[in-house]
Amino acid sequence: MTLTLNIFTIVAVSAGSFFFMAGTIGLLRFPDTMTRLHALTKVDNLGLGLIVFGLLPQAEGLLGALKLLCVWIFVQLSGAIVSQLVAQLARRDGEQR
Amino acid sequence: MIPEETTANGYLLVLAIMLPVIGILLSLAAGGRYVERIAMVLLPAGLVIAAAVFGLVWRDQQSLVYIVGGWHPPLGIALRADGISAAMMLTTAIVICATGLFARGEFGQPRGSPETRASQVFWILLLGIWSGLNTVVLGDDLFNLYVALELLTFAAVPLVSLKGYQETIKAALRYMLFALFGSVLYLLGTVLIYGAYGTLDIAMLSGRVHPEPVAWIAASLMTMGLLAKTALFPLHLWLPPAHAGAPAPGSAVLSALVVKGSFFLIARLWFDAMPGLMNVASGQILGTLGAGAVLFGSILALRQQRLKLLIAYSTIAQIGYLFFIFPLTAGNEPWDSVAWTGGWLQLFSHAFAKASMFMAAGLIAETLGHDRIAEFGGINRVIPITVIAFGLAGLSLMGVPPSGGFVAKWLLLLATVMEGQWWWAVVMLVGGLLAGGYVFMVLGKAFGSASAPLKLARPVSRGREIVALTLALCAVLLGLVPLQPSELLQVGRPEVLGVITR
Amino acid sequence: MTPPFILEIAFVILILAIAVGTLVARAAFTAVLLFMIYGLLIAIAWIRLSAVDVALTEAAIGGGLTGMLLLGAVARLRESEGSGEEPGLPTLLAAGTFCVLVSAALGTLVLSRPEVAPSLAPAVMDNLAQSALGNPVAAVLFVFRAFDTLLEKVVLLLALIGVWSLAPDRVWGGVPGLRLYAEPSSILVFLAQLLPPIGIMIGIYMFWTGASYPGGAFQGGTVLAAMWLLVMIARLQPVPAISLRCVRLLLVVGPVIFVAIGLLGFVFAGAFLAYPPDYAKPLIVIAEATLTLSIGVTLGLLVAGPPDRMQQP
Amino acid sequence: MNSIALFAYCGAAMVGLGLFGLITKPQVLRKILAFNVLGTGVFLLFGVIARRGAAAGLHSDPVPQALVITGIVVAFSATTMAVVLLLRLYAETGEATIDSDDPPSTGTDGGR
Amino acid sequence: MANFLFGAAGFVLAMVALGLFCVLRGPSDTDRMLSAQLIGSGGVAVLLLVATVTENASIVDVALMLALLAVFAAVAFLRDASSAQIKPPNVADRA
Repeated sequence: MTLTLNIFTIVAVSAGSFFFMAGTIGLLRFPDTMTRLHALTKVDNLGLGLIVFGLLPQAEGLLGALKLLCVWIFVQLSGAIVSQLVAQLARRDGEQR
Repeated sequence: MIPEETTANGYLLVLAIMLPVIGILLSLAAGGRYVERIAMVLLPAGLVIAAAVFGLVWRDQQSLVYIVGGWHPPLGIALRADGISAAMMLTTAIVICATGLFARGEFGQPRGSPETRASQVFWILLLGIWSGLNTVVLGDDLFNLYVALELLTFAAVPLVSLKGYQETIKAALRYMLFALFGSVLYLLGTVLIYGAYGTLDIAMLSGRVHPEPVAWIAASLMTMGLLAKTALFPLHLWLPPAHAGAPAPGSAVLSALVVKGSFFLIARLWFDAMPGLMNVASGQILGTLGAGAVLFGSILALRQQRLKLLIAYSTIAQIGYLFFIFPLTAGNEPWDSVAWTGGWLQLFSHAFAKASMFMAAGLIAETLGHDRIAEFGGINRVIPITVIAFGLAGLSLMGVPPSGGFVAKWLLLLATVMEGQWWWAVVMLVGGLLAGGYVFMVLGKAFGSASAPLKLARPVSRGREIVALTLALCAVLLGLVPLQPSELLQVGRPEVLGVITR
Repeated sequence: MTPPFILEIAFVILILAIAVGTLVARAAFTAVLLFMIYGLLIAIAWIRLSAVDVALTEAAIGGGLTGMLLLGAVARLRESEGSGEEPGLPTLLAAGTFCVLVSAALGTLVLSRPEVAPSLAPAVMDNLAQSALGNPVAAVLFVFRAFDTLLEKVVLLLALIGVWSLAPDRVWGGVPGLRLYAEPSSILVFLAQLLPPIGIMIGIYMFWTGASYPGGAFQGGTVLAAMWLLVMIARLQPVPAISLRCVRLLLVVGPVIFVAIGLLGFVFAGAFLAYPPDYAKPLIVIAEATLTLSIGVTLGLLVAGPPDRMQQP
Repeated sequence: MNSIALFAYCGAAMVGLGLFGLITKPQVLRKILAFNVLGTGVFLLFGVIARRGAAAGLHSDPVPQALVITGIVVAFSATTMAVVLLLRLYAETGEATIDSDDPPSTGTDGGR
Repeated sequence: MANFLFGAAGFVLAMVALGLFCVLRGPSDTDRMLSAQLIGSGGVAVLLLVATVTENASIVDVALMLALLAVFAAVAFLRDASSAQIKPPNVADRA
């Protein structure tokens, strides 16, 4: 059982780290703000999401797991809303120009 | 080492700090006209407490100690009133009370009008400075003293910019940056000391600190930081615009008391926390900076055209004298030396004299609508009491008898002779002459005849003139203390405490 | 060298690089962003130093409130920040030498007396049972050195008075000039409705857990302040005028109760800021709870800045 | 060298950097940032001392930790006050620097 | 397990360092802000990993705090951007 869980953790955390890399490279390579925004949301959703998922089995008790999920929800929320607002602003400024 | 216990009446020390704090909280909650009323109730109460502490220390020739929360150092925090703190507390209380009375004319809140910015802010800051200073002189824990220093800074900076002119805001910002620089260096030294000796309690440190690199670096950093706050030459740049730009009662408190707070800590550091570190070289360095301040400040004061700036530069010079304590007491038993008494008397008499001078300058500026010295002709006939107050305060700055400044400088001169360090005597005599120069420059104009008929902006109340005069008289009355080492100022010094600590 | 240690070296180099970047970045905006990242990394550093209480404080302040404050300042200073002359070479050299000397002295001295590292940890642990708290840092803050904590709250209030004092005379008692979101935005309003309830719960949790685990009044208060500011920026709640009685009361309630408990100590526990043994825990909890509230309001108003307009009737 | 020493050097370097910035940077905003770097450096050194003083089952001496928390609060208050002063100065004069060589003797008008 | 998680933390930290380049490069302030957000998420991830390795649940509280206040910092930026005083995206910045 522990072994299965550990393998799950390793797979999920590895995948999460991969998305972090992908996101960072995206930020470095993508040509404009909108696509970079896309990269960022990927990191927030999947990168951190997978890491949190992977750590869940290792968490201490219900409260620990709950806090982990809470962290993910916050980052998720901020990612989503920030991208919405940035997109809105970018569009507005784009129209002005 | 036997831990010290709370002494009888030690609670007075807590009250001295907490009373202004309670005043700040109540003022903030109540607002409006209550702010001034709260201050008017608390000022005399605080004066009584300070006088009681002074009286008790004098009567019993023993320090008052309070162990806050019953937790002994090094874990907890102790408060201690020795001779110098008791005297400093009383000086503070007198100057603050006088400032409060003086400021009623300027920062009073008229009945029925909505609360005004300057009045609300001024009274709260005045209480803030008071509690900060009381903590500085009573604190016995280096970090507690750091918080006290910050309390003092946070109360002093807005006082500088209270008028809200661009120059005063710039002055306040510069003061703020110097003060931040100073407090961070002080904190850095505190950190090193904790790392090396495992306590921040001054009484415990006095037995633990040895002359070694850690102690030297910590002491230098802390001293440098405190010098920036004290505005000792060459870290004085912020002082003149700040002290000249504040409203008169604010300038009085800033120049008379706030810069002394950080000086007090320098003295605490070298004489109490690290007595083993004091040697000829460090004494000479501090003394040299002091000498630079005396000469530089006095010369620049002579060149000023505006009264408030002149007084501010004179503060730089007068602070310089305080630092002669260090070379003149180094290497021997400091407490019963004449230099020890002389130095502290210089601090107290300058506090009274300078507060009085800034008040006088404020009254002159209110009367004339400006403070250009060249146009003071004939002012002595309009506000004679104010001019007399200025003159009496000037006596003390020059060191002419009868005045506290005379006794102080005489004792310091005596010490230079006894220690064979004649070079400080030369500086003091030149400084005295220069002080005479700038004081008479002002008085000469004031007693001279007006080139054009004086245009009066508005009359000032007799009561406020009398407040300024009273403070000047305090400075003069200090001249009545006997010309010998004071026993009071020796109360609680490490050697006297030695029975307990070693 | 173990792999974790190599990682730590890289981490420290990263921190220092960011610190340098903060000082030399040409655009002020970049400098402030770097400073915020710096705050984040410093919080991680505090974890490595086993000081979780400090890490929480640094995370709350360094990353959040200071960042907001400085970003706002940059936005207002935009056009002019680049002005000002660098000092001449001699000054730079002198300052550089001085700073290198200080750094070198500190680097060698901090660890210079390794034979017995002085520590008050044993003293704290010996008295922890008496303090009624399980978190040693909280015990130092609220029991052993409660006097410092009390005075520090006064410092906060004086800073607020100082900030307010920079308002023009005619708007004294008016509404702080906190910059709001330019137009009402439904997305932001959604965020401001969703986040604060969770945030307030976390704030309360921080203060509650602080008695036994890392956390406490200051960390909780910071979260409250951040949530309050968020609600105001989203235009969900108006910025209150500073003359409002309830604002003034909220500002002082924590310190007043702390002082009152301290003074009661004279009568019931034999010393100022001593707690009677049977009631120590409830008294500290009451003090901390009200302080959390007061700190939250104070920090929020500190960031909101001086009043710049009168309240619309 | 161990990780405690590493952080000690880090703190020492941060103090130097912060001091340098505080002294040499002309723009007030940078001075404020430098002050914060300097402050965190000092706090970090205190943290190192606390970590070194681990004893009695604690990983770090709690007294310095508590003092650092107090210090962070004070540093934040100082930062706000300096920023507000700076913004007010900017609003009044359009300047964001305080050049120390302007002659103070022409500065203030005590009489107004 | 511990070694793996530690390694993952190191990897994410390296990504954070890379992200710093994006902050420096921009080109627009919004790009910088996005990079900073990414770094924030990275910091949170590192803390969560470290919390699990060291079995110290309090570290999760720090991550929680960072996550919460990262939202807040982003709103602060957007507020300033919304009043259009900050340069819009995609305009080259000299720094």
